[in-house]
Amino acid sequence: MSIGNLPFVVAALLVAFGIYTFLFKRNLIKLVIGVSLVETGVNLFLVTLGYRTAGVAPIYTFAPEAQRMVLPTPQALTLTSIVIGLATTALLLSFAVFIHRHYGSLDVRKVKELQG
Amino acid sequence: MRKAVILVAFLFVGAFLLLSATSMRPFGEPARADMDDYFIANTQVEVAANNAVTAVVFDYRGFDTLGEATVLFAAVVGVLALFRKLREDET
Amino acid sequence: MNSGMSIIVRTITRLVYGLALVFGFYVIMHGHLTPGGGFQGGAVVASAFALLLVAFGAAGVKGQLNAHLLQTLEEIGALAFLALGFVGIGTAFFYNLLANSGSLFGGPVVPLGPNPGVFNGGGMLPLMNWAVGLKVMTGIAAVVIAMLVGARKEETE
Amino acid sequence: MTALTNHAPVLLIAIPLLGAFAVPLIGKLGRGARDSFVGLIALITAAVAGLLAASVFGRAGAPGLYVLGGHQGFAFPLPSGMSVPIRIILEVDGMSAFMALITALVTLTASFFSFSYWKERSGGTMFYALLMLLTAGIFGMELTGDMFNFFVFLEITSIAACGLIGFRVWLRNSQEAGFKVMALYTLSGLFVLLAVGLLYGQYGGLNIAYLASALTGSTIDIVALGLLLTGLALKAGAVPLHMWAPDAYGEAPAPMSAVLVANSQASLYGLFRILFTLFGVTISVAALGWILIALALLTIFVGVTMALIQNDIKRLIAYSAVSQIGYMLLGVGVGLAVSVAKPDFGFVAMQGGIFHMLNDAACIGLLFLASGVIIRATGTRDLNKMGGLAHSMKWTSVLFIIGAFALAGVPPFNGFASKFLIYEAAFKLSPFLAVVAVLSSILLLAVFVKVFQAAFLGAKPEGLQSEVPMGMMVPMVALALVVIVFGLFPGFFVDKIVTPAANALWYGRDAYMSLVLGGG
Repeated sequence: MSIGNLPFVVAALLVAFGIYTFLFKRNLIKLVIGVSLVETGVNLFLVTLGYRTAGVAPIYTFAPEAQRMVLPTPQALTLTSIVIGLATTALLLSFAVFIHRHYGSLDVRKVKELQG
Repeated sequence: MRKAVILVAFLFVGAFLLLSATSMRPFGEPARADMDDYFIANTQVEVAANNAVTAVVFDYRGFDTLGEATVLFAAVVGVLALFRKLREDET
Repeated sequence: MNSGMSIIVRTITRLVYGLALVFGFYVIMHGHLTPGGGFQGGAVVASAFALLLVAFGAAGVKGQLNAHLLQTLEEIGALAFLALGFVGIGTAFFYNLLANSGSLFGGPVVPLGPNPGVFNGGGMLPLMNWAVGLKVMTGIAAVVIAMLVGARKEETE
Repeated sequence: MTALTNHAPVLLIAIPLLGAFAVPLIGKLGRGARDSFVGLIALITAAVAGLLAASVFGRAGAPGLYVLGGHQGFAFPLPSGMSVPIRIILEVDGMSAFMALITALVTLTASFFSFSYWKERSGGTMFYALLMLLTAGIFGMELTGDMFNFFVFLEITSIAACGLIGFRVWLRNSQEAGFKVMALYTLSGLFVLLAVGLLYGQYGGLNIAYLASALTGSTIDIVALGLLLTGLALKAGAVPLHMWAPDAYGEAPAPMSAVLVANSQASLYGLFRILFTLFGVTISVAALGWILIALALLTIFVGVTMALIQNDIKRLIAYSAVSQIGYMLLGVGVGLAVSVAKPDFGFVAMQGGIFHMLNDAACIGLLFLASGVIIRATGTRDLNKMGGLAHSMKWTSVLFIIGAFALAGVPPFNGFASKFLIYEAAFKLSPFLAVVAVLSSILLLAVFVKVFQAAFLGAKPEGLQSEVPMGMMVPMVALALVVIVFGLFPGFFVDKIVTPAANALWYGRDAYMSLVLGGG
């Protein structure tokens, strides 16, 4: 049975949900969640790119004989992008802590001194 | 007004994403995999490692990994710099 | 204020902590043979540290985990990784000098195809795994400590 | 020397990284050791950049390769029997070398300025570590020939830049700016990553030269182009997506604002590289050129008009920096719009746009450094509360005037040289473009006359510290010298470094691809 392009569509939906959260939510933590959702969607997309139908992991240690292997590069790229996502999330949350310290609020409507 | 513009932009981006997802090559059948087949075939010969992913991460694309480690380093330095002990005149 | 969590969490943490450390180091050590590697293993070890922090509170582990020491270790890991990149610069930056060289980690020729794995192989890979593993475990732990202490200060003020 | 030249591209990235990783350890030895270490690293980096530029421009901007980890050495891109590059390749042509020169100039002056500027502040080691990470990231973006590697360096610059923007944690606006900029930078990076994933999924490769030869102009390619354009225009601060730029430049410590401008320019370089080299003839470039021109006009107009109404000196300079991004886009956009027919004026426009990058980096850098000195002396950023600085700070006033005149395109300075090329070429495409560009420059001059009148003229205020320390003066004088020299001898520099850079984008696509893929 073929599932067509469903994994790609799911990844695109995840990215779209993330962007929606980023654009329409008012809480800084929720903005961070939105950014993380986009990251997750992109990571999912990258890792689905490497799949081969009925493939096994590209590791020869005790691998089953004569099987197709999935592509290794997307896995390496996903690893890199996960670490980058972790780094950005850590920094964003630190900024959120300091914004709360200064403004006493995490509402974007109250944290709005920089305009014009 | 502002919200409407954002909504239109969002719908535009979402349509763009779905369009690309549906017009991708079929899932599970990489169109061109010369580079990855090379990795799978030559990992054991060139890098002498069984794990092709680690071989890609640390050998074939090792420079990316250096960049990745740098990103993590930058985040650690950034976070520790934000939470550093301030001098008394810096308030 | 009372930092740390209930006795149940603390007991479970005492049990799981060692296992998590061992598993993390195993993942780092066998990165060139089995799924995993420096980043993944380092993240496992860092999660063990984070568990400790959550269970006992920042004050409870003050003697054991020191953000400055962790940061220094992280810099050493980063420098080691960069130095391993520089080792092969006679040929090209990031050239895998040790693979199939016959010396350390260049050991016996790896049999092609599926096999049980040669631990003494992979050239620079195991060394890089260790450098990155050290960097990731200490780096993430330092971030977690800094944010925990910073956020606590927030609550008490 | 040859070995050093051959390894120069990777050393340019590795040396600042080494500095960044080592500076917290060296910092434990004390402030003197740390500052001399940072200065040494900055000087070595600049020297290597000079060496690289000398070698690239010595062969008239022809591209050169560096294959990372290549088993046969650094210059063999393809293993036998393969048509796809396996390893990460750094590819340096005239444009990359030109950008590397700009980055070296800005980071060198910013580092030396920081020694005095950040003397009495906390967290110096981390400040310099982030500065050097930012430097390494910008160099990486400019030198790499691999799409994913480009994304990784883009993220390094994002994170290091946001660490620096929020570095003064006691200022609440800096935290707000830090959060905003980090979130938008992350989104722009993810757009780029999504595009890289789409291209990898279709063509199974990540190298720019390989992808350029494989692209077919299908739907996926167009979507990827759209994502890349959006992401990089956001990171560069072009107008509909500029909302972060004034906050970032305005809230960062003064020398870092200058480096952030270099960072935006590196994103702009990525945009040009993608439009000219990656997509090149595959898609209808004329339409894209007009999109760039529209963005450029909007950027110029919004940047200048917003600068006109600011009362905060940092934000005012920040908005004028945004408007200058528009001039670069205008020059290159005119070039792109006519790059199929390739008339002479298109090349002139390219030269103008590219030359303006260097000039803008120098004079905006000078203005930001001068604004740092002014804010430090007066203790306020509000123009209405300043006044009479010319009495006590003669040299700073003179340097500020030089920077402001150069930015507004007044003849003896370098801004005029590049803007004139842009006006001339834009006029040939459509007089309307030139009129908007010239009028905006005049408005910009008005803006700076206002600043000068508010900050430097007027009665002598009480209790001002007299002149600035030597450590801050020397970098500003160095930048001012660049501004003057490039303004006095523009022809020489256009011939020697700008023309090879413009050539690399305008004609160099085939050379770029054939160097990696062989044949032609």
